[in-house]
Amino acid sequence: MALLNDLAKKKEGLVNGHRLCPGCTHSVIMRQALAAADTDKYDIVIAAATGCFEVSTGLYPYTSWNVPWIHSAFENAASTIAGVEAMYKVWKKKGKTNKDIRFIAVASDGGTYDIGLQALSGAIERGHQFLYICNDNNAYQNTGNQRSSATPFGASTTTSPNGTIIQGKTQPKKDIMSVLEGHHMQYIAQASPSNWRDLMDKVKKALDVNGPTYINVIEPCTTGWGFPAHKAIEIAQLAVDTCVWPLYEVVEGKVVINYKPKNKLPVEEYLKPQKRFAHLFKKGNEHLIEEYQKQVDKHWEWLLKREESGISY
Amino acid sequence: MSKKLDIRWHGRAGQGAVTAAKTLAELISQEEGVYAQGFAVYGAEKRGAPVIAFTRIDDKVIRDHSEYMEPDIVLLLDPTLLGLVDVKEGLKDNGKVIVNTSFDKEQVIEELGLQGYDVYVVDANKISIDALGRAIPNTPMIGALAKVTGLFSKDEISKGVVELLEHEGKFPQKIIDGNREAIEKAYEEVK
Amino acid sequence: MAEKLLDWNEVLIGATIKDPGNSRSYETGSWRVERPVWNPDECIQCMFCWVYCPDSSILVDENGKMTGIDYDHCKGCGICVEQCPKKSKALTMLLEADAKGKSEEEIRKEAFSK
Amino acid sequence: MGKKVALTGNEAAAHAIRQINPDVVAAFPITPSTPIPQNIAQYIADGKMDTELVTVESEHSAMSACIGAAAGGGRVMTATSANGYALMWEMLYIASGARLPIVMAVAARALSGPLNIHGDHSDIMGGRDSGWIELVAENSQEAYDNLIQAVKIAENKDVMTPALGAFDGFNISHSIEIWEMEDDDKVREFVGEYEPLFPLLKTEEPVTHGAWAPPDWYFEHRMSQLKGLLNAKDVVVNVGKEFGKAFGREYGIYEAYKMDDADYVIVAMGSVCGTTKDVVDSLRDNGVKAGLLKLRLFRPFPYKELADVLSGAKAIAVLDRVSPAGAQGGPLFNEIRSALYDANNRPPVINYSYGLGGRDTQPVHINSVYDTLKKIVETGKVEKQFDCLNLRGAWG
Repeated sequence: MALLNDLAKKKEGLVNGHRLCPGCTHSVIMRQALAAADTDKYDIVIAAATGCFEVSTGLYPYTSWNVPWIHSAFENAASTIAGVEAMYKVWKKKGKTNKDIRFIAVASDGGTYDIGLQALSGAIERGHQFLYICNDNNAYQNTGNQRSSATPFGASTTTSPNGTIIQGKTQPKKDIMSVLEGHHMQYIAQASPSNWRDLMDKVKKALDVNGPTYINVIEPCTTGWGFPAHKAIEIAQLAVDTCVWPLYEVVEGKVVINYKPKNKLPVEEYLKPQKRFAHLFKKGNEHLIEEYQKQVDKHWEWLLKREESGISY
Repeated sequence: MSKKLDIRWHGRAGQGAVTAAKTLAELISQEEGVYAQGFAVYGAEKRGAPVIAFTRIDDKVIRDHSEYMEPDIVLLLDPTLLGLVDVKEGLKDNGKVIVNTSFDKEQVIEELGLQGYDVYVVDANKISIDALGRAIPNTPMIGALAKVTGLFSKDEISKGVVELLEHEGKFPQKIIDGNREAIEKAYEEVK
Repeated sequence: MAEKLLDWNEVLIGATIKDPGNSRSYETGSWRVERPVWNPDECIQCMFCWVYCPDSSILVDENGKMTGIDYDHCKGCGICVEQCPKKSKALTMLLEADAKGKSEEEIRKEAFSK
Repeated sequence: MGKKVALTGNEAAAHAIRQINPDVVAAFPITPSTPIPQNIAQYIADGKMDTELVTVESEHSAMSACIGAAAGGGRVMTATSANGYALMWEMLYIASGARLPIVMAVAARALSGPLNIHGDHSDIMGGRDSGWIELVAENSQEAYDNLIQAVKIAENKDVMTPALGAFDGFNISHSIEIWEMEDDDKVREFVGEYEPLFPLLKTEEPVTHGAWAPPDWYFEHRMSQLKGLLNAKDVVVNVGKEFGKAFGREYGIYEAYKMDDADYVIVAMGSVCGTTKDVVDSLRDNGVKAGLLKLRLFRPFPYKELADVLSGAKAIAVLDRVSPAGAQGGPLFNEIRSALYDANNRPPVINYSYGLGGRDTQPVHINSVYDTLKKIVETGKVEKQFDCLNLRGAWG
């Protein structure tokens, strides 16, 4: 990986003037991803799902995109990019372009875990060349923090609120990585903008696969999660250090854990700074944090075992 | 002379009644200045259910897309449908009925109450089993129809169907030869 | 800013935008309540501020080195300050109100004296 | 020279698509249009066309992939029916809003529920305001001809609007008819090459497709889009003439069948028009001045032209192959009545629902409509403004 100084010299694919909240990590993730793309070698075309990131970067008559970009709806980033990629095959065949073009679809958890899952699954099964990046901000943030299947256990959202009888979301988060694993892609990974070098490595690898790839990225949301804007990267780092968000790859079915914290922090460290988890720290709710810790530990242990086994597809 | 002819086919799903109705439309339309239409009444029938198909022939462009027909000819493709379907429904007074059966004509007339109609019988199942090893009565019934109506000579009808089958490009020579044999035999045997 | 907006028969069909990255002309700097202030003397050019900035507001020269802050677009989130790895920070936050009407030198002094 | 063929309406559509040989087809099978993607897949497998076929997992993804492909930069087609069309709904508006000239074959079918797979116009009438050009065919020949013309109409620089070519499910889609298939080369020459305006794949000129338009922009974009749709009317006429020159079958926005001196007029679309023509002929033989106005172009709706040709009638019956769904009548009825409001002569207009979910509409039913029109003229009274054809039980 190039030095940051070298990457900083590159023309950016995503520019400023967008309307994301101060401290939003959507743009951080995409800036890192586009910096990682080897744009001397190939061009990038992006399809975006409806969401915060999309409405903030493509607000007529303004666009923050320096690369070709298309948005059409919420649930179809994958099928939209599939169409573009199909046309690219035709252009290649007919000699209308001699360029190497790589495709990226970007959506949040709403457009990926939930409403867009079918289109994503279909596009992967058909084997289109595209990298699907899910910026997972744990809820439908564009419409004001409604729970999604990516919302973690215990989190208070506007449709899984903390109340006198129910304390936030009662179900655990969907393990989307396992859902995607079932598609037997060559490469899928989980990353965090706090660990930029790791994220960039993953994007670069994924874009070099001639087929579908997937990267799940934690996208701390200052507004929905309730933490001060300047803490955004720190929160992402805490998710990684508590193993709430393990950094790992599944290469041909083989699990590779990219980061094992020397000192695995208790989940409280991650939960405490976020308002959405504030109620978990009230007296009498200790068991909820215990349950949270249990879920995280269980998943982490499972990942470690899978890595140890070394099995692939 | 008007070439107008309305034909109704009764069969069971899987026996090729629809294919037969459409094949006939295709064959007849190869003649200059003759028009045809082939269609079926569709439900969600799976193999075995009774089905009805239609062929319209005319020397004018056929514009009517309704399913209503007063047939000149009714074909019964499956002997086991005897008595189960109303063969006479809408049949013109001087209408013809061609039945795939091993019974003789008198028995069929008696059974179906077809007194006063022009009834023909042919054992298309036996012909088909002999020639093709399976009871697919649709092509022999086309052969019988050709004879009864005089629409095609024996050579014309067997050549026509064979060409269509060859054009499909998915049938082995054995099947094509079997069909030729079945058509010609039915043409000769219908009475 | 009373810019004349295009009429219905002047817009590009399909709401297509042919001017890539034109949002740069939309200045989000006005959203800022606090601003990051840079002290080049303390800066080690690690570029963490650049890689973590949500608003591409770390100015960079042709060698890829940081040269300051794009205050036209910086929304003042403070991530750069938080992520500046030096103990004696090369970046710090200052209330916009305290920066008003002051020169760059005065602002830097004000910010880093705290 | 074209050749006479005996094939179904679906095969007519599939052959039109094969001959057009679009860059991309993205489709999902649904009765009764399923044979279209099937045949296309076979043509590709046999090397008879080299379209990139995207076998999507739903109709929503079909239209999404069509949008992606068309924005990518090229000619794109698809096919669907009924619930599949309904699943595309959201994307239909986006395709037209994005001004992507996608062309779609629709074997028109009833919408559930209850589930019904047969012909009616619930799909294309339900989506009539999605901003697409809508051409409706009477038979297989028109289904074939319309799709070829639709490409040219949709891609016209002044139009740049998606178009659908509809034909009745089963009545046409599954019926073998005799029609002329033109030479592949001549069809390709007729549709010509398509030059996309803002292709995403031209990466040296990055474009943004699908930015959201806030209140100070959305209205302007919608009206700009409407202009494109309205421009289609003249283009339909011109392309119809061009088609006539190339292939000997000229088309307009409607067909006036024995309308010159007609007193009693039926207005309809689709396969029922053929049946109606037979009835008109037999009535004419008996000295009844019956006529048929067959509408070919439903969107954009040619209200002025229709008012002109209809205002000479003494009584008019509009046949809608949908339920009025709570409106004063079916959509065609409401459009026709509204069009006549400004005419000098405003004949009485009545409305029938017919053929829902594949219900057979026979000459006897059409005859009853003309009988009613005659009665209206004789008595000067309209007893029922709305009625149903071939429905069990008297409506109302």
